[in-house]
Amino acid sequence: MNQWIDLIINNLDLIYILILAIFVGVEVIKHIPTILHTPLMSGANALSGVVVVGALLVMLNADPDDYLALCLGFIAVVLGIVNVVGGFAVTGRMLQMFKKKD
Amino acid sequence: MNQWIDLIINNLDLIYILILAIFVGVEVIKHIPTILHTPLMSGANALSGVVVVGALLVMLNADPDDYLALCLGFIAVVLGIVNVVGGFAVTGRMLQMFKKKD
Amino acid sequence: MKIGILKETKKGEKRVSISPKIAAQLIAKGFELIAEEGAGSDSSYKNSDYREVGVQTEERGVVFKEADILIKINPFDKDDLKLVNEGQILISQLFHKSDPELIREIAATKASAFSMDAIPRISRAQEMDVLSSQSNLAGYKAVIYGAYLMKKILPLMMTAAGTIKPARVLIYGIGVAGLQAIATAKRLGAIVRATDIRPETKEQAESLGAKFISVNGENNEQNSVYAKAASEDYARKQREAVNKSLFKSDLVITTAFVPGRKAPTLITTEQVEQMKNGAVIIDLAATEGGNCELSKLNKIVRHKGVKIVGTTIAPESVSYNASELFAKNVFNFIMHLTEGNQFKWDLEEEITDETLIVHKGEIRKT
Amino acid sequence: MKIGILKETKKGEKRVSISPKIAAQLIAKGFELIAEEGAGSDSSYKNSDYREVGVQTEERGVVFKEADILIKINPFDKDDLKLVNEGQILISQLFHKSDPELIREIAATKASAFSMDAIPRISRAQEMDVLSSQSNLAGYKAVIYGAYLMKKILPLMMTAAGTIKPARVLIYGIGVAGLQAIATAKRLGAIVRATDIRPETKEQAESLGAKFISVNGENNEQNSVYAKAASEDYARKQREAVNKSLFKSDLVITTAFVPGRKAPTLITTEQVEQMKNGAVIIDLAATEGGNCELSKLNKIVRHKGVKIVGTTIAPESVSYNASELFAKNVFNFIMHLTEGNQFKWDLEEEITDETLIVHKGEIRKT
Amino acid sequence: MNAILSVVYLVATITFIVGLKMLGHPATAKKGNYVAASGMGLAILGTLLLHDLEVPTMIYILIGLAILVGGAIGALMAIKVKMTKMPELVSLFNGFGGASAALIGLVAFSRQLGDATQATTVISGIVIGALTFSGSIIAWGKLDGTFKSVINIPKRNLINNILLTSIVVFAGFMVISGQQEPMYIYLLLGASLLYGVLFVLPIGGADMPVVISLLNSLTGIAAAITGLLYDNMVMLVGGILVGSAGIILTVAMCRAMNRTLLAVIFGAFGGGETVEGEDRAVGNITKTNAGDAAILMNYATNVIIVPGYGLAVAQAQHVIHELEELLTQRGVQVKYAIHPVAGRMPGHMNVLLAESNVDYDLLVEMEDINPQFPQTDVVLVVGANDVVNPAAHNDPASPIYGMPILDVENAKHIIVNKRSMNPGYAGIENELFYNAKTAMLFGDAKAALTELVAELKNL
Amino acid sequence: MNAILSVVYLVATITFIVGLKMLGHPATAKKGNYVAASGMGLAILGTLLLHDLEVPTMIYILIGLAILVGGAIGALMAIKVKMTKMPELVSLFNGFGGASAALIGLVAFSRQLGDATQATTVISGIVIGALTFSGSIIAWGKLDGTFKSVINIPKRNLINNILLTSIVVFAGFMVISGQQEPMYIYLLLGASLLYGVLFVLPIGGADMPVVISLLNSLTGIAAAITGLLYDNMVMLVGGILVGSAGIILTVAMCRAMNRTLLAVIFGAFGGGETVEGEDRAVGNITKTNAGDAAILMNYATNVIIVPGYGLAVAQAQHVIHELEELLTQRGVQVKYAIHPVAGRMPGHMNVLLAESNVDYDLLVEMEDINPQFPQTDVVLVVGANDVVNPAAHNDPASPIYGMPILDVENAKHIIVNKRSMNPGYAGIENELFYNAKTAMLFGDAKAALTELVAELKNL
Ligand SMILES: NC(=O)c1ccc[n+]([C@@H]2O[C@H](COP(=O)([O-])OP(=O)(O)OC[C@H]3O[C@@H](n4cnc5c(N)ncnc54)[C@H](OP(=O)(O)O)[C@@H]3O)[C@@H](O)[C@H]2O)c1
Ligand SMILES: NC(=O)c1ccc[n+]([C@@H]2O[C@H](COP(=O)([O-])OP(=O)(O)OC[C@H]3O[C@@H](n4cnc5c(N)ncnc54)[C@H](OP(=O)(O)O)[C@@H]3O)[C@@H](O)[C@H]2O)c1
Ligand SMILES: NC(=O)c1ccc[n+]([C@@H]2O[C@H](COP(=O)([O-])OP(=O)(O)OC[C@H]3O[C@@H](n4cnc5c(N)ncnc54)[C@H](O)[C@@H]3O)[C@@H](O)[C@H]2O)c1
Ligand SMILES: NC(=O)c1ccc[n+]([C@@H]2O[C@H](COP(=O)([O-])OP(=O)(O)OC[C@H]3O[C@@H](n4cnc5c(N)ncnc54)[C@H](O)[C@@H]3O)[C@@H](O)[C@H]2O)c1
Repeated sequence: MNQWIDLIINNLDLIYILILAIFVGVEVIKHIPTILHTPLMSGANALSGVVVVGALLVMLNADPDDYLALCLGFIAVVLGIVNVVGGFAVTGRMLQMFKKKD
Repeated sequence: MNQWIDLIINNLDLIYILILAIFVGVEVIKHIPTILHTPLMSGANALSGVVVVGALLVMLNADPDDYLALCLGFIAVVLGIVNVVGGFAVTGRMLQMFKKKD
Repeated sequence: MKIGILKETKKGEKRVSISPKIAAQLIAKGFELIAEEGAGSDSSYKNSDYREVGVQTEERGVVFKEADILIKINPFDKDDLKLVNEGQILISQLFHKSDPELIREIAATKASAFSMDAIPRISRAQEMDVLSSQSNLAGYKAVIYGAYLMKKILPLMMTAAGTIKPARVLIYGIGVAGLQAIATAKRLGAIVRATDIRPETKEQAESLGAKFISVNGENNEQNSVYAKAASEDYARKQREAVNKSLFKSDLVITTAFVPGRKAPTLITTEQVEQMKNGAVIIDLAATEGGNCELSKLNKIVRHKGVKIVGTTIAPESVSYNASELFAKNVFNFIMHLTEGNQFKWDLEEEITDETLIVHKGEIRKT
Repeated sequence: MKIGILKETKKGEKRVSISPKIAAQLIAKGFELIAEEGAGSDSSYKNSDYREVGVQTEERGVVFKEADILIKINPFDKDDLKLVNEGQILISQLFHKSDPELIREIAATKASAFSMDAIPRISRAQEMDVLSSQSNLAGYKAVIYGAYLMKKILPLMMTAAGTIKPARVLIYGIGVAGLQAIATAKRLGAIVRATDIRPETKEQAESLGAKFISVNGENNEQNSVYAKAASEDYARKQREAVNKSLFKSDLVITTAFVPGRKAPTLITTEQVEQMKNGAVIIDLAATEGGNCELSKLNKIVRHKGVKIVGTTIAPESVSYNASELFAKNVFNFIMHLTEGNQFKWDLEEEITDETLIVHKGEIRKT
Repeated sequence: MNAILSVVYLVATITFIVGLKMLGHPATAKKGNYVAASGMGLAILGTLLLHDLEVPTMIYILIGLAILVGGAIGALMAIKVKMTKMPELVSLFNGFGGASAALIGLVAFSRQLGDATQATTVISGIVIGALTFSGSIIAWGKLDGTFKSVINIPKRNLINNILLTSIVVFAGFMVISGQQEPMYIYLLLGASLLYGVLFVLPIGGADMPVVISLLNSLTGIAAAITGLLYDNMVMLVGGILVGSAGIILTVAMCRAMNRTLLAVIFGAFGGGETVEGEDRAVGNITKTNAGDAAILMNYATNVIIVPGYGLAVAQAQHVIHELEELLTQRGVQVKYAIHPVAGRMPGHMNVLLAESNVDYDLLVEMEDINPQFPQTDVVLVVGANDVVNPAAHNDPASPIYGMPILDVENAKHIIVNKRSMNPGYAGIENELFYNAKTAMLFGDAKAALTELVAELKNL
Repeated sequence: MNAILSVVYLVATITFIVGLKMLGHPATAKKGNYVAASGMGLAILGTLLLHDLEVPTMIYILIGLAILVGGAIGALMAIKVKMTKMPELVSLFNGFGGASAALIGLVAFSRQLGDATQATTVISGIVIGALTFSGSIIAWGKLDGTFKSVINIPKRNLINNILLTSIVVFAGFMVISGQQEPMYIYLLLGASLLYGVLFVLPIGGADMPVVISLLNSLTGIAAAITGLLYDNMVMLVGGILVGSAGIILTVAMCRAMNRTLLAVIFGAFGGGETVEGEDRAVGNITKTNAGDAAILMNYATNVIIVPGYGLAVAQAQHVIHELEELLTQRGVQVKYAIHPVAGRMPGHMNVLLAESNVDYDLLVEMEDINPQFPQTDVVLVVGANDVVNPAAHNDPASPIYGMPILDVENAKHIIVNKRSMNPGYAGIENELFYNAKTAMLFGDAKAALTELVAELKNL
């Protein structure tokens, strides 16, 4: 019990951030047209690639001889970057249709 | 300069909270019908009465013989409560018109 | 006071000046009523209908003798005037500007005469305005009549057996009749064009869905309620502007009047000859000489495949509604002129002033 | 092959079976055309109009002699048949079920005869369906005719001189003509009610803004395209259901047919007597005996203040459009029957089978 | 800090957000008010009961007294106030909130200030709180009629801006120098109060709502600053919420009045410009917009539509029918009042409305509808003018005197749609437009009604 | 941490929020994508350049390599993929993100874990990352056709739920007991991977988009957890944003497919139920909704409206005219294609459209419009059926064989509005509805078009 109380008190700011961010996420997405579901999903997916920052931190923080960390970190960066670059690129392509032809 | 950097680093969470809260405030209020401007203003005013919490803290923290604090705190609580109670009550009255008559 | 309802004597006239319904309203206001026998028969009112609401029905002579106020739709004619007595009040249309002779004869009887067609075109007089109420029906019926005479239908139809193009209808004169004609033709699905000498009618025509044909160098002085006579220059420009539409039209309805003058000639024989085979012209201005050169009152003239119908019968042909409206106008007029069943003779007041043509034998307006 | 256009001989008929426009299309397809002189004059087509597009114009006898295919709108009559030769192909409406005698006479000439009125009511035959194309116009014109005859106007108008209530229009039979009548009356602003024996017409009437009058115990077997004759029980219930509307109606249009039988009697004399003074009945079923007991073909009967018009003239009165549509139907029909300008005589095929009444002197349908 | 209290504050914060959100929609606004109020109650109770401080009973009694007094005053004022006086009351309350923040700051200042951060918070709290207080009181007084005239201080913009700059510079100096001299803070306090007064005093009464909203937003910021001071999340987040929402609201209000916020802040407010001279001739007109009109009609029991010639000109017959159908669906009883001479030909309105298939039964003649206006919630006049002109009754000199008209002024609310203040056919002014119950919805009838329908659908 | 980096992260976070917001509106979506992408670039560059660590060049080279490889792969795949294959690519990418999170967790685990908080974050990061990875890969495979059949594991719901519970319990045990045994974590990893597979495998292809969105939301949560681990705000806030937005999106997608999220999560997904048997007879139909139809038409160059009997039944003539006017205002070229036998009487459509004042010039006859369909972006068929039935061309047995029809199937997109799959007058099936280019907009024409107009106005 005490542990949890500590957790709350220590991370109070984070909890606020969490809740506010959830509100922002929800408010920002509400009422989107169905046709944007897929591009938006794709865009959100690209954003979730932000985890690559963590992967970079793993590598930056790794000892040069911590091969496990370096190896896993390398893969993590590659995968994360694929997610980010591919994600935004694909989203961009999906959104081509919203160019007004004239 | 350093002072400012310290300020930022020390209050990073607060800054995030600030910015997220601003987003929430903006998102939540956008696109309201004009007719709700006044009730909303009134409701927001009642909410700004949350400052009464500070006034209460002043009194709770005051030494029993710190007359200045007690006195000012007393007035602050009275004014704050007037703001809160009166604010919500007036808002409630303004919103009477949205009762669907049938 | 006793009000006498006379039977119309003009040929083809089917209306009656007071309907039983309005008669009942007048009686409720305290008037006595007497009607000539058979007065309402052409508007589907029987003598019994009048008697039921409390109107006395009598022979012509009796009505003239007993009534204080005598009401007709068409001008009192010589035969009528022989029976009129001093001090009686005559109410009817008199068209006093076109027929000063008649006015002199009325004056000679020492009666007073109000002319319903002289009611000023002001908002508050609209409820007494017989020109409005009757032209309105005329505009409607002109289209119905035209549609009846045509070998084509008015609306567009895309059918399995091919597409029928919508008829093109052209309206001259966007007064009350013209507007109602636009509305009716539009309702039936025709393509409607219209023209008038008064520029402010453009918006009005468009508010009913017609395209307005503007005449270059529009007569800008024309901004009163009534049109003034057009210059020859204007007439020529108008022909040029309208011809393209005219020669494509299947139905043309003309309603242009200039009060107190002969109706303007808007369609010449030469123009008619260039019109479509099978086209129909309904000329509602025929009484005043017609807007089409070829039109003859109450006749259907055929000229090189075009039928030209000179008519005013339109309101008469909707005699039931026309009588109701005329009667209501008269009712409102009498209410306006009287107080406690007595005439106020308020000669200062605009409506009274404009309509009282002869006052106790004295001619007030010429 | 040479197609002969005959002038209609029936009294009052103003249409012509092939218009110059369609004639040109047939010529473009490789047919030769010959027309009787004056055939189109009542539809505003001159002989020269035909000659301009390449149609030979000749005297009646010549047409009968030279043409391989003879086209009329109305059934070939005895006089015509005297001139018909063996092997010729006759196309017209024949109403073979009502007139077996005529069919026998045609067979005697050893010609072949197609009846345009026997075209099956299937979607793909609609472009040849003369009943559809002509009843459609009839429905429109019936309303125009009615509106012309009435002493009232159709729309609601709230004016300074009082309110004119909208006319009430009642339509019997919601086939092609009935629907178009609904549409037209509705356009003019009337309050429209309609009734039919086939229940599925309810939705159709409503889709045009009319209220449908349901008859209790609706004939549920009625679900084909054509109506069957109604039982006496149904007729009684129908009268009960409709009477309230009928007695308030200002205009009644009846269009009820039962193919191959006398038209059903829907309005009895007794009912007419309870109708409004000034009401008008347009009976489009007059050729088949009429839907109103009192109606007489091509006559206006007046009965206790009600005008009853027995007519089929409606399509004839829009002869210009009617001829165009009929001609287009015939064109489509000929295109359907021929290939490379030769008749296919594909007797298995539904449309050919249903319409070919007499085949080279042999009667196929009775 | 107490963990439970933190959770309580968290919950309160969430209710603030949700409450504010709900306040933004007519359908949920009432509930939203309750939600926010209960969150506030929670925060106050939590603060009182869940702290870890040792507090003498005397102080509890004092607090209880303060709450009782404040609650009673607030409740009484709110209940007693007349509907029309509500905005000024809001302003007054808002001033109290600001004062409260300033007082808290003063108390904090009286203790020793810690680092620069704390100094910044305390001093800015005092400044903002004070100017909000004085500004709000002036706004209240102006609306209430206590301070009547628009006082025109010469060169007021210059003076105000100099004053503001001085305050900022001086406050900055105090923070950086670490000055703790009470004199200084009282000077600052005084200057802030003065600025609040000078800021609001020259502004015309019509612009007051915008000012109040702006001040309200400032109070929120003051509350947030106080929250920072006490490291109190509910104050911080709640205050910021009010601050940001308040700014958006202020902008929205400016937009509704066709002004920009910049113009408002930098003194383009003001005496001369607010009222267009012409209108003054007969009186003031009230403008409205599609959103408000939609809400008014949506919550009405019955609506009467008065069509006129403008409806025909705009060819808006189809839209008006859509509006009527929509309202009917929402349970509002809708009728059309047809004046016999509306339009330019007899039966003009009938032709028009028949085209869009309006049910004949909904068209009511003048004589029949006139007695119904007093029981009517909303009359919507669309492109009609002469036929609703009370001059026909009141002004014997008018060309339409004696003509029977539709007595729409007897209805509870009147919305008039036309493109401008131009007269109709008879060419005369129409008093109706200046009636206190009338709101003008300017614009082409088709466009305006289309917008109205769209707004109605969003409700 | 570096202050500038903090600011950079802050800016990046804001771009994420703003970008996501802009992605939600058709007009700003493209720009939103750029905004979000540039924020991401900023965050990555900042991380690399602004840290205070001593990093050997070798590691920089490795990182550079990783970025190059990853960037190249990502870009190539995105450019090469066919339009129709995009959803599966998104799923694949999403899996990579999940894997990345799991790997980071593994590395963190390999170092000693600190307190329970850290253990919780690391372990939940691994679990969520892993199941997202395996689930996404399965989803990708299914959509791509690599895993074809719907595998029906008996009692799969039970098994799945037991597995999930075990994972949660075991993870909890690890946190509480402070276990750091690598074996255990690999066990947990394996179980998580397995759960991802089992979760997605039984689900039908049609429901994949919902699953992908859900998994996407989970990746966001994994990223947030990683952010927590590194006390990194951009990951934390960005991740949560994706997580919450993703859930909302998932719910929205479910709603668009008429399912509930609960049903989706707890296994009501699935084989048998997804497709209504009947439709299968001729093929699959695609349903659409007003929002999508509105966007399709808004961004079209030209639209042809095909009215039929249903338009008359619904009395939707006024709404269709409104739609046409609105589209025309937006620069879309609109025409009506009038089939000669549309409706139930000759000229039925003409009467109808004349009533709502549709310009005669916009009505085009069949022969004239048929050649125009191939150049037409969108055809909107409203309550028509037989007149657009290709059976008239293709099926000699059909009662309408030989009847000329409107060749709408030549257009690029076809939207058909009717109430159901019921046949029209001729009583026959219509292949057009099963055409790959056709989207069915079910509902009464008046209601459906009204909604469409409303959606169009919101664009
Ligand atoms: N019914 C008849 O038979 C007949 C015949 C002739 C004359 N009149 C006279 O006409 C008048 C009729 O009264 P009314 O009230 O119907 O019309 P009105 O008094 O002429 O007023 C019409 C109003 O509509 C507004 N308007 C014009 N176009 C508009 C648009 N597109 N959108 C919105 N509003 C528009 C105009 O104001 P804005 O310019 O500011 O928009 C105008 O004030 C009476 O005076 C009557 O006597 C009637
Ligand atoms: N024009 C003529 O003269 C005439 C005369 C007689 C017969 N016909 C025949 O009628 C047919 C006409 O073709 P069509 O395409 O116009 O009509 P159709 O083939 O009868 O199809 C109409 C469609 O509209 C839909 N519908 C009905 N009510 C609706 C509503 N309220 N909202 C939305 N959709 C609705 C129906 O589907 P749901 O039930 O699923 O909604 C139906 O499939 C042809 O077969 C033609 O031969 C024509
Ligand atoms: N305010 C009122 O109360 C009221 C009442 C009734 C009518 N009016 C108005 O009075 C006006 C006249 O109505 P009316 O129908 O009795 O008019 P009218 O019968 O005198 O004339 C019919 C129309 O013909 C037009 N005309 C005349 N000469 C022409 C020419 N050479 N070429 C083309 N057009 C020509 C006139 O401008 C007029 O519009 C209308 O604008 C009507 O709205 C007003
Ligand atoms: N599919 C096609 O291609 C096609 C083509 C043309 C017509 N049709 C359909 O055929 C049907 C008949 O058309 P029509 O106009 O030639 O019919 P019709 O002229 O034979 O009859 C007219 C109407 O009278 C009705 N009727 C008969 N007896 C009645 C009674 N006792 N009481 C009331 N009503 C009675 C019939 O039901 C019919 O609706 C219509 O539904 C029409 O839509 C279909």
